[in-house]
Amino acid sequence: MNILRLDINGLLDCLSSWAGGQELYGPVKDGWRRISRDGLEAVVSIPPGAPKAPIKTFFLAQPETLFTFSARHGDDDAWIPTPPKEAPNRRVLFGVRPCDARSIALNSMPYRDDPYYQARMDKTAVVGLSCNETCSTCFCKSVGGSPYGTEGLDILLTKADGGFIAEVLTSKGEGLLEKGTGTPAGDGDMARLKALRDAAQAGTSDTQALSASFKAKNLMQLYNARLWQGLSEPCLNCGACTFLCPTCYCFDIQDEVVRQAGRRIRYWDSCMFPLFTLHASGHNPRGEKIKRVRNRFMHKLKYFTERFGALSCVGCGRCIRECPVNIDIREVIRDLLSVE
Amino acid sequence: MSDTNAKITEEIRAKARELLSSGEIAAFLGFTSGSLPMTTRPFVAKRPGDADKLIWNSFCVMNLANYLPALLESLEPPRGPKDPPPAGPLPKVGVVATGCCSRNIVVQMQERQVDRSRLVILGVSSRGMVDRKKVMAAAEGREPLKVEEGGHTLKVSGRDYELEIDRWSAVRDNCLTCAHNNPVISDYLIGPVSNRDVKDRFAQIEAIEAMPANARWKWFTDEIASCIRCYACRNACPLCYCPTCFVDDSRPQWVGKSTEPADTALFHILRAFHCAGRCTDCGACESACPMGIKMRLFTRKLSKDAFNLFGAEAGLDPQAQPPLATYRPDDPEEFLIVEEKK
Amino acid sequence: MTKNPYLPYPARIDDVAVETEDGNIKTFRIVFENERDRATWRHTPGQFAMLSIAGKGEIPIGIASSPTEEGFVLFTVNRAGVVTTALHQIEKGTRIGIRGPLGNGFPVDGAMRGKNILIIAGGFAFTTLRATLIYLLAHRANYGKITVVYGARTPGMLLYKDEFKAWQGLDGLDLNVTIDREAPGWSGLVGFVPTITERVAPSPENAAALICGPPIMIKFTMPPLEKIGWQDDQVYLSLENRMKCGLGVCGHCNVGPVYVCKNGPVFTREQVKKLPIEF
Amino acid sequence: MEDKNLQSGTNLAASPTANWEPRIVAFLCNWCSYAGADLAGVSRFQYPPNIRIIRVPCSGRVSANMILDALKAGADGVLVSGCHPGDCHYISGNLHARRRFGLLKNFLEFLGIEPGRINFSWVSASEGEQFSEVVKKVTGRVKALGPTRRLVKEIRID
Repeated sequence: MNILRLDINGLLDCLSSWAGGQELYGPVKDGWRRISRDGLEAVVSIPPGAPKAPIKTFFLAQPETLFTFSARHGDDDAWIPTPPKEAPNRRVLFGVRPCDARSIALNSMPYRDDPYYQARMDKTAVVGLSCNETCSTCFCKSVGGSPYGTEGLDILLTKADGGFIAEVLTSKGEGLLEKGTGTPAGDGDMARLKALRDAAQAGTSDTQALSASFKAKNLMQLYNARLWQGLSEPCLNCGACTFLCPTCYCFDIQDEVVRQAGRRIRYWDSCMFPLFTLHASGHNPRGEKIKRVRNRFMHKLKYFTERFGALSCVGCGRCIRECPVNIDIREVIRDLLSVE
Repeated sequence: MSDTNAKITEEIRAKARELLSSGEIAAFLGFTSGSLPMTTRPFVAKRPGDADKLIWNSFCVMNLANYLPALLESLEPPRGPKDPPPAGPLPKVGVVATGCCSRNIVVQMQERQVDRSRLVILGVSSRGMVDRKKVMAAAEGREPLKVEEGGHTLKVSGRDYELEIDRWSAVRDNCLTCAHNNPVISDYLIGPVSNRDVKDRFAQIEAIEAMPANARWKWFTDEIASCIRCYACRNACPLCYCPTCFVDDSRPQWVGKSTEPADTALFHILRAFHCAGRCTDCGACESACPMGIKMRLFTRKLSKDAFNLFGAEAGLDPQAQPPLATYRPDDPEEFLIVEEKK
Repeated sequence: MTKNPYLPYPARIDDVAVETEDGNIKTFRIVFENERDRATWRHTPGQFAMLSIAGKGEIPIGIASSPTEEGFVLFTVNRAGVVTTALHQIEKGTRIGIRGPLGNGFPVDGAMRGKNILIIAGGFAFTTLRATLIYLLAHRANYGKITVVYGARTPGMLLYKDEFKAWQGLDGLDLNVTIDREAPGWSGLVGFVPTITERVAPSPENAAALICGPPIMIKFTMPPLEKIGWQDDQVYLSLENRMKCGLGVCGHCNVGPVYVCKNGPVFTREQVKKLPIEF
Repeated sequence: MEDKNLQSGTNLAASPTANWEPRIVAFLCNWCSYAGADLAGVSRFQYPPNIRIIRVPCSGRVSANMILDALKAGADGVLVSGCHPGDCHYISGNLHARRRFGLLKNFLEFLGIEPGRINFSWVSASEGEQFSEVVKKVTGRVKALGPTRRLVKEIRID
């Protein structure tokens, strides 16, 4: 791993080259916007916390066209599926918070064999910005992340002493930097970085503690806990939490035909919606709101943890901030951990 | 908490405790405090002791009528689809209702979604609820860590900053033009009654109407561009109770599921249109929207036309018919193509 | 890039047979359009596939044919939703898509080998069990005695009537086909599946049971089996849930930590008992 | 009539070429306007061939969903025609519909949809000539607007 020091002009040079050579995206206000060469200032100062729009948009396209087909009766190739010919564009995502970057790594576990997700991963470079300052809704540390975490990133930038310390983490990250970019980081920089990391971790226990606690809990005891009733009562059963969540990755598949052109798309779906589990017979295994609310949290905290060893939550706090009725996942975690 | 809110909170708690203790109601629907500044949670108190969790402030933005049909049903004894309705009176629910919430209860009564005899309504006159997004905008991107309500001010503070803003400047758009802030039906009235004189109720709509068609189309498409189709607007709405929403119909599928422009536009048009003549402008949709879409302007246009064309205002009279469920022989029809008989 | 698991193989409907008197259940014989796809297709009884009606969508359907029946794949489909309705309406020769095989299937070459087999089915849930039965019969030496209990509401609602006739009297095969109530022209067994099971169930000694049917049937079939000593880990059930991807990703079919499409659809009763009842 | 049929019936192709002709979906009530269209034919009152008729039991049956579905599928214009007030076979279907259509037309125009895209009229069974006049007028309006773009669902095939 290569560590560099970059001053602000060095960073602007990098951004300028990325904006020119490929698609550059960065957090602007609440969303992820395409950044052009003459709009680089927009991403030079980024407010604390993750932007409202989730990073998953870049990997789980909304919608993703799985394939297209001709729906013209009589065509020889009518209904023959043709996968999209165009490969996804090369992209650099800049200013990605370590929590969001971690979500990319977590989602790539269930999507390990998914050609669409992997193709987008291949073509996307992720440049992170560590969090010297956090929000009141940030809780990455308690779910196994860190404000200086590097998981899922190609380069991590840390603001220090009027410039940036750049940790180049992958060969893709190496490839992003032109020769002669920045200067090798000095001992002072390394010490500074270590001090920031240590300070961020101070007072927190082992980062894997929470997933271990959840793995140790009995599944059906959590499932049958009393708390679900009160928790689900105010829930509107909308999909705001799921759709803004960077680690909610469920989808639905549907065919669309318009004027004899057809496609099969996959698009975000939410286990909060009654339709999610409805059988054609009318039977619905999660027909009641309480079951759907429970499934969302159980999936993040218990089911996913059992399958992949980590919680499916990166502590970005989006759901806490944007839930219309303020359902707070930190309280759910606290209450579930106290279930005996 | 301002003095008025503190007093209302105390009265709500006392009444809820009394009703729950006496057994008159089985559950009381109100608000409790949230985990972040400027948030509240709808809350169902079932024991007299729960009443102390109830609160009242300027951030009670969800419409509690939305929860009533399901809450009432959950209190009925379980029965199969073919079993006869239970004999004797069914358990009652107490609910805090502002002007708009009470009007939505009236709409639900008109549409046979709730039974008035099972409700004990604690009416509260609304001073206008505060729009969290407006306060955030005033804080210019700095996170508010504490928001205190004074009589006419909001004191906002966070890391390294403090600021005082005029409360009215942060009140939700719908509350600014609300002409029915007092409950239209209630069993008990709590707190002071206010009589606001509102002019220009539809000024926002008239401003849009005055724009050229292309500009209106741009306004509409820009407004909904950030929609993520989470349906928070629909689910926060007390009018939306269809067992299968048009969005979920598959035979035929009226609206595509993607966030492509045509799909999103159709969703918003049809959602708003389903509320035509029934919307009380409670603003829950906008308050619920995580993306800050001002979809209230769509329903407001329909309210304006229903008022001007049919003289209808939603939720004022339990005996009245919703305007689209009735007609008058002389309803306006200037929009029709007329061909003279030759 | 590895093979795209979302792309269906083009196939054609080679034959359609109406199975039941109400016309709501049909069996479709599907042949692959590309020889390569036909040659590489391998499935295990109990697995399912996604059938595509382009423009309408995809549905998971249990494979009704045994891997020993070569050259085609059979699906017996109940008309219920958008896609199955469209499938019921299309004609012989029409192109459809097929994606799979998916899921785990019955352990015909694992835990079931060398054992006596009890097959219990109700209604149209016999489909993957038909695949299994044909497979067992084709590898007769690998299994002990086979007992089948199959029930439907009326004689007209029984699947694969001709085949049942052909299986009658085969050595080591005890067929018990029953209908719920007496019906004119029916001389076979009468009574619900649990009742018949109680009468004919073999000893659990060196045996495995496969049960498919409506939840209510499974619920009442278990007590008589338990009474004579059947254990939960000897009983295989096949779960159904709404599915979209069939690959254990999309989340629709999850029941607790398992995905019915990937970890199932076949589970032992012991496994099922540890799951939330969300199927 | 089932909704399903309506949907497949409105799946039209818009091809904005030089000699572009608009496609207009006409929802006609079975008792009056459909009979009016019939009469126009029998009486040889000519009208432009741009309309695709969908027969509905009553103009009251026509919902906002159907009108928008036609626009989504690429119809350049929509016409809904029913019985004159007082003549409804079901007494008040058209009168209920009149309120709905009035609100919908205003609403779509408010959002920026061109006024001529959706049209409503009353045509009785005896008004064959009027029917042909209505169709001429609607076709003229839609032609002046050009091919529809707003609200149209597009699918791109590589």
